Amino acid sequence: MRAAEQLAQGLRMTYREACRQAIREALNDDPRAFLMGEDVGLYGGCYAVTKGLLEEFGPERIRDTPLAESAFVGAGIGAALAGMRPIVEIMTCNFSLLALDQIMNNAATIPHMSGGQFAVPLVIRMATGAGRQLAAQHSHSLEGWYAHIPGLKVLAPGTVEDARYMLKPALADPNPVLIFEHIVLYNAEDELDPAVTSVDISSAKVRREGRDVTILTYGNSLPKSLEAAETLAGEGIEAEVVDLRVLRPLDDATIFDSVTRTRRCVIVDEGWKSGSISAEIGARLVEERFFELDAPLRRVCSREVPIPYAGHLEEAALPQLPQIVEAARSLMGRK
Amino acid sequence: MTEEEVRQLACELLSDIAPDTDPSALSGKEDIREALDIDSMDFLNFVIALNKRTGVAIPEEDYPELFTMDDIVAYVQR
Amino acid sequence: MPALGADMESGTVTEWLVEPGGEVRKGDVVAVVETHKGAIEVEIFEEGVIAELVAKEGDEVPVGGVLARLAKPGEELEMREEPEAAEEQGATTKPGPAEKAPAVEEPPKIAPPSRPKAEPPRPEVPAAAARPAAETRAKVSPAARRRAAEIGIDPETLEGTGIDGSVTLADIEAAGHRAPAARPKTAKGKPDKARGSFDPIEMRQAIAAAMSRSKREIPHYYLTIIIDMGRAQGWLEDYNRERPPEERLLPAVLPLKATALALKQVPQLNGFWEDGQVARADRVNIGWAIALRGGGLIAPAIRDVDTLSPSDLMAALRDVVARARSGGLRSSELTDPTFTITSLGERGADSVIGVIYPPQVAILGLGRVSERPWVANGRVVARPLMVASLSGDHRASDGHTGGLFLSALDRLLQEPDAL
Amino acid sequence: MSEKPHLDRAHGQHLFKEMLRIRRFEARCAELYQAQKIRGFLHLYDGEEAVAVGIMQALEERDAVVATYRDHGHAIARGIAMGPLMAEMYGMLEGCSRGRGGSMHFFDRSKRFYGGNAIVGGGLPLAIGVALADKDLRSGAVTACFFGEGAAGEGEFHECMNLAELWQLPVLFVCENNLYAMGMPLEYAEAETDIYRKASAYRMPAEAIDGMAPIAVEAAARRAVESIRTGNGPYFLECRTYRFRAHSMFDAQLYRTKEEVALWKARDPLSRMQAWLQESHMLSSDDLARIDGEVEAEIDEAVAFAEAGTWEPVEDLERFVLMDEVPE
Repeated sequence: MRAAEQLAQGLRMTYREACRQAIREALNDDPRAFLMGEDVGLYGGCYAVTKGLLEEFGPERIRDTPLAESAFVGAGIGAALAGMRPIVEIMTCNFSLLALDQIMNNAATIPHMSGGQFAVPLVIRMATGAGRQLAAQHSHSLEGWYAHIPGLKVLAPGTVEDARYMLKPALADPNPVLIFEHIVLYNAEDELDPAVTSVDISSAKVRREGRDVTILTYGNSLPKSLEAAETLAGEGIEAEVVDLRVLRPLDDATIFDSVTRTRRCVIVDEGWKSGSISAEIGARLVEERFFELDAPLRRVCSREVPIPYAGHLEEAALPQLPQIVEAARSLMGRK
Repeated sequence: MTEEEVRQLACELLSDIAPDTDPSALSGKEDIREALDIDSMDFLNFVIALNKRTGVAIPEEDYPELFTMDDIVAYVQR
Repeated sequence: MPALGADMESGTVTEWLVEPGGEVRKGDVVAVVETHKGAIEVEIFEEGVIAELVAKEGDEVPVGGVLARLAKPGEELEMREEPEAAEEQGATTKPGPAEKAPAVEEPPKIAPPSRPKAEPPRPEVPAAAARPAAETRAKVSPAARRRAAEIGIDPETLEGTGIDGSVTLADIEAAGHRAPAARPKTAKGKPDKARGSFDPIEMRQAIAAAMSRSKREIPHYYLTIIIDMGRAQGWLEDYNRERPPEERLLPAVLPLKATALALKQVPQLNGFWEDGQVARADRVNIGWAIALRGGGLIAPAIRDVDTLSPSDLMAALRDVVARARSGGLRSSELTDPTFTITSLGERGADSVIGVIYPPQVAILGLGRVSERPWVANGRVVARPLMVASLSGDHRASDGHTGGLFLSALDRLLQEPDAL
Repeated sequence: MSEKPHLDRAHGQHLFKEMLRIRRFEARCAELYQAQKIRGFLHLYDGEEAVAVGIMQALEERDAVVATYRDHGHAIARGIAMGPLMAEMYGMLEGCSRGRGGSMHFFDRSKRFYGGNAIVGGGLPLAIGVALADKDLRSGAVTACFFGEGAAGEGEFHECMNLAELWQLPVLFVCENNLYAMGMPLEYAEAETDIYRKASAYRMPAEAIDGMAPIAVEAAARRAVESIRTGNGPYFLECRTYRFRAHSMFDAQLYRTKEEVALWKARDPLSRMQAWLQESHMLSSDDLARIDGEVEAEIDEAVAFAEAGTWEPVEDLERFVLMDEVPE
């Protein structure tokens, strides 16, 4: 089928369109659901994800907020406490720090602190990652930070399919779920498998099978890792690419299973190395699967700098194909 | 030396060479090399020891006359 | 724990011949280790002072495991013992096991008695300098280490193909295929055998492993020659006739010496197959296969055979055979052979075609000498004949080379005076 | 509902008794704290009782409450039974938060009591969210959001004032202005010390009232709630009050003088209410003895309830970190 026909049949779409369709579906399915955030309505979304939804659903359900992350994220938490199913959009995860108090001290704690009397069925969507030369205050990957916090679920859709189908189970979840949409992926286009109508938000997914080395990754590092696996295959190295998808709670079973088979592991994470989700995974592997390892762990992460503006510097700061290939290759004892 | 003395001496020497065997159980006509699984080095050591203990000169060409216990007794008593 | 053979995995320390503080010199025998080939004396290849006996008597230590720590000459000791205990040993110089080791000449010189008792030794060099063990630990992946333990291979003896030369699971599996002698872990306790004895089952397994590896890995070729031993025998009879039994030579001495000289002429057969090529040995150390009563075989080296006179060679042969039987072999004697001779002796078979002991590249099999018809100058005569068979590693040499060796051997044995 | 409190004998005694319940409950808490039955932080409401009691008179069952870490008074006045509150102080499973919240984090779903919040200003976004839901769900409920004057220094305060007015949310902001944010005097912290004027700037109805007078608070609260329920958006009450005790149990009170405390104690809502009731012949000495006895008995019972409590099994430690379902 040609791309144009697929588009016409609604099978082929961008990640952005997938996010939009997911929101549309959520709002249609549940009258308690509404979206709020900065510029989600009139403007159509900073990354145009919510374009057209205001006209479709009206200002009560596509609620533009002032630039007040703490207030509107907290309001989302309060609304969830009081029976609504809010979807809160934070323009980029850098801005989420202004709402960190609400996310951490309220959303993540109240169910436990109230002894289970209250749940916070809330979804917070935010854009993450670098690659568009947006400089240091719009380019960071903070999902690993949030994955530190008990009481939250943290998702990172790396495919159009996940972008399309993760919102629904996230909204159905009784817990606060954070979805990190990678800004570079918004333009990614793929054909949806018509047989797939839902995904789970509890498991990682093997995107490519291989026997020699496991590449654990998520988000925009997923396409890079798949490309690396292709390159490696040309050298006779069969890399297994595991899309983590869920950064909290981590799907230890899938991770451990893959690494137990390949016994070698490269973790590709756009976050910084220090205190990162890649560090967490590495520690778990060493704690739980030490004796399965046949080589040291390797991590390909962002350089430990604020992501710079200049294109060549930004590129140098991020995990790239050659480093992923080299990391995997080195574990095979090849130069 | 009496026959018995020679026999006892031979058993003692062979026991030193092949400690895990029991030469006293040998019949007079058995080839000691086969019965005790001793090789040329062992046999040479036996000859050396026998020569020292009995004073009997044992030229090399006489080695075949020492292959059984009866032979040994006869050779030493000669 | 030294690796005394391709098939050795571990050894049990049965006796220490040195004490902490004892000075050692290269070649000193420092310990006796029980292996499946019997008790072996462990030599030391460096000079220094024993800093610590890491393995205790009765400990089973895998090959590559640390037996003792050695402080280099001039290096301040980092004693693990209590200072008092060390001083006591130094001060009293009681006749300890160290004195049994012939090469340990001096009583321990550490911890002079003048030092106050309570004062611990003051390191004059950074303590780290005396602790090389951590740096020398081989890189073995966790998975490889576990698998190695399962199948009983010492991973630190292997050459790794992984990152930074680390030993990987694949390396272990490959080694496991090479050496299936991997002993199943049984409930068997420590060996309770006296020194000098050996476990026939273990030895059988070790021979099985080495020979299986040889037959699997080494493409053998075989050459045979019949040698007229008349002149050699005649020379030997003359030599022995005038001598008391203890000075007499065994018939084996002459072919042994002749083989060494032939190897000097055809050095391609004297050495090892390593990393895909022949590493020629610069000495001729001939492993002499010694059958042990009760079964089993061991082939310790007689060193520099080419340089020894027949009488010296006889003494060396007598010594090594005696020690092989009593369990007093030194570790290096098992690893030193550059070539092996197997001879079934006068009561054996007419010929023996040997299996090469890896990583050596050839073995000579000598049949018994017996009178048989022989054609000389167009007439059939009775002559004492011996079938000499060469097994060669075809990776390392070709039949032509082997032929040159056998004819050299024949030629040398026709001139016993020159041996 | 009338915005004027109907001040008959029963209601007068009710206001007095509610304040006395809080006062005596906390006095017992302080005692138990020193006996180490209660641990952690203990922030007492002593002196501020008129605020909670007055505000709660205007609330209905459907309404919601978001409180601060100084939440004993709010919880008691909201009608949460003392037993679970005291058990919570003890850290018992039978506590209103299973012993996981303690003094600062009382929760009660049945009373729509969304917790004592220990982040200054942290409850405000939550409260406007609850109000937003109530608005969207057309429940007609009002959310009463308590906070101290210290919260006015937080950015969240301003975000929430703005959002509440902007979206016309049914929320009653109750600023308990006791003049000190911990030890920080109001005039050292705020350029504008009339807090209600900050709210006014966001165009919502806002007033300052005497927080030491339960009847005045109740009257203002009824006014405010009436306004909110009729759809006029949020309402802001700055209740000027004073805490007689230290900020928490371990506080040398270097930031204020004994004279100042004495001055405010002369305006103690309890003794003034008692005197006024007695003067007005609405409280006899028999009534006083009866109320006193009832309150003491209730507290004794609460302590006994807490003492008889059980520890939550450690195996349940990770329960409710993630919820299996949304409680209905």
